Amino acid sequence: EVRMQLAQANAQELLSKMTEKAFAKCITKPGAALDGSEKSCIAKTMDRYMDAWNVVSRSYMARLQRDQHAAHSH
Amino acid sequence: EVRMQLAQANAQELLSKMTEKAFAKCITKPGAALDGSEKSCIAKTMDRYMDAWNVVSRSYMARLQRDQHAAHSH
Amino acid sequence: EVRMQLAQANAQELLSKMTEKAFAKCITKPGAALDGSEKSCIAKTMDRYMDAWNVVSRSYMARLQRDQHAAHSH
Amino acid sequence: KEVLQALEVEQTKARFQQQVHAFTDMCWDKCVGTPGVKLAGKEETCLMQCVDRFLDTSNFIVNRLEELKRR
Amino acid sequence: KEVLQALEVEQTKARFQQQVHAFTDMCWDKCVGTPGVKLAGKEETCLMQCVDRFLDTSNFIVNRLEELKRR
Amino acid sequence: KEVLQALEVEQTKARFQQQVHAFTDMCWDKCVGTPGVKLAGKEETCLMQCVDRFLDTSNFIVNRLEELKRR
Repeated sequence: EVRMQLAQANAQELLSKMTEKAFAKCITKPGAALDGSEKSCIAKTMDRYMDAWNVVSRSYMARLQRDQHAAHSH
Repeated sequence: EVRMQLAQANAQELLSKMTEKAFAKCITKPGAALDGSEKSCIAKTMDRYMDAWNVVSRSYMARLQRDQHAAHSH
Repeated sequence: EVRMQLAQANAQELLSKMTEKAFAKCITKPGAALDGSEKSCIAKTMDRYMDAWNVVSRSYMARLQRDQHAAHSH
Repeated sequence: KEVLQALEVEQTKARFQQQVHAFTDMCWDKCVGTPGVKLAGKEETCLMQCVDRFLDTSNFIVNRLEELKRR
Repeated sequence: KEVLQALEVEQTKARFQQQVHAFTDMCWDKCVGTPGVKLAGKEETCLMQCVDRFLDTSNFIVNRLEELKRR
Repeated sequence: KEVLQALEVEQTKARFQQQVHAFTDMCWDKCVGTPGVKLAGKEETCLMQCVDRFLDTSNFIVNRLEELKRR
């Protein structure tokens, strides 16, 4: 259950960051309802933000492994 | 006393946000003392920030009630 | 050991702020490695940030002493 | 038991106020320019719609994530 | 008892340093441009006055709130 | 004992993910413009190098502090 709490915390954090970034980028002037172009912008922001999360995650993991390898070889 | 602690936490948070917003908007170049126009700007920022707090509070409450009503009617 | 924990927390916070400020100011477009001008910018940002920390610390301490003095003289 | 109920009411209130602080902070920056002698009508409308559109954005994202998972 | 006193002194120091971190963060952005080989005189003055004017702003707001409540 | 080990693994994962959230937040603002139908190659490279250069900056600062202390 520790694992599930973690997965949930992680999803919650991702959700909150995506909402923050999408709102900042897509809703410059809040109108009477979300219009089509705002929704499309939100969807694209979500997709790109998740792409970015994956790129960063792989990149950071690779770095940690390089650093560990370098430490062992000394 | 739970209630009083809450009221205090709420006032503290409002105070800290207003100070942050007023300082950012009104004191662009910190001088040797607060001058008259800075004080007037701080006072207006306080009043408008409290207005904004009330507008947001009413708007959020109305939204929660609309959402609850929609959930019950389904 | 309370004192050591404190000193460590303080150093940790300073380190994290300096990294944040230096990265924001010096690495506008992250390249394939830190180049010479980026390193020189990071070093200067560190030195100036520590100067600023000292100026702010002295200034805040002087203010607290002035306020205390004013309170006692009333 | 009544004490627990009262406590829960207070906690709900606290969460509500915490949200109001966060929304006011964010919507103030989006909606209010130089503070005048009162909120302009445009600023007030912007503040109200800012809260609603933020919650819409959050709901839109939650729903779309559910949809993406189901596929 | 002396241990408690020493602990309180350390806590006071910790709060002081925490404030210094917060002020430096904020005043750095307001006062310092491109970092040079030393702080310019103008930057140093700005940093000192930034702390004082921030505390003045906070005091002004607290006093005015008290006044508004009394009315 | 195995439970403790498993817990430590989870804590390490949690810290890793927390860092990934912080890096994504910061590097998103530095690297990604208007979101398109996919990440541009330039944006992806920027994101990867953003993580590495941030860690380089942090290491550079730690090493230079050590050096300044030794003098």
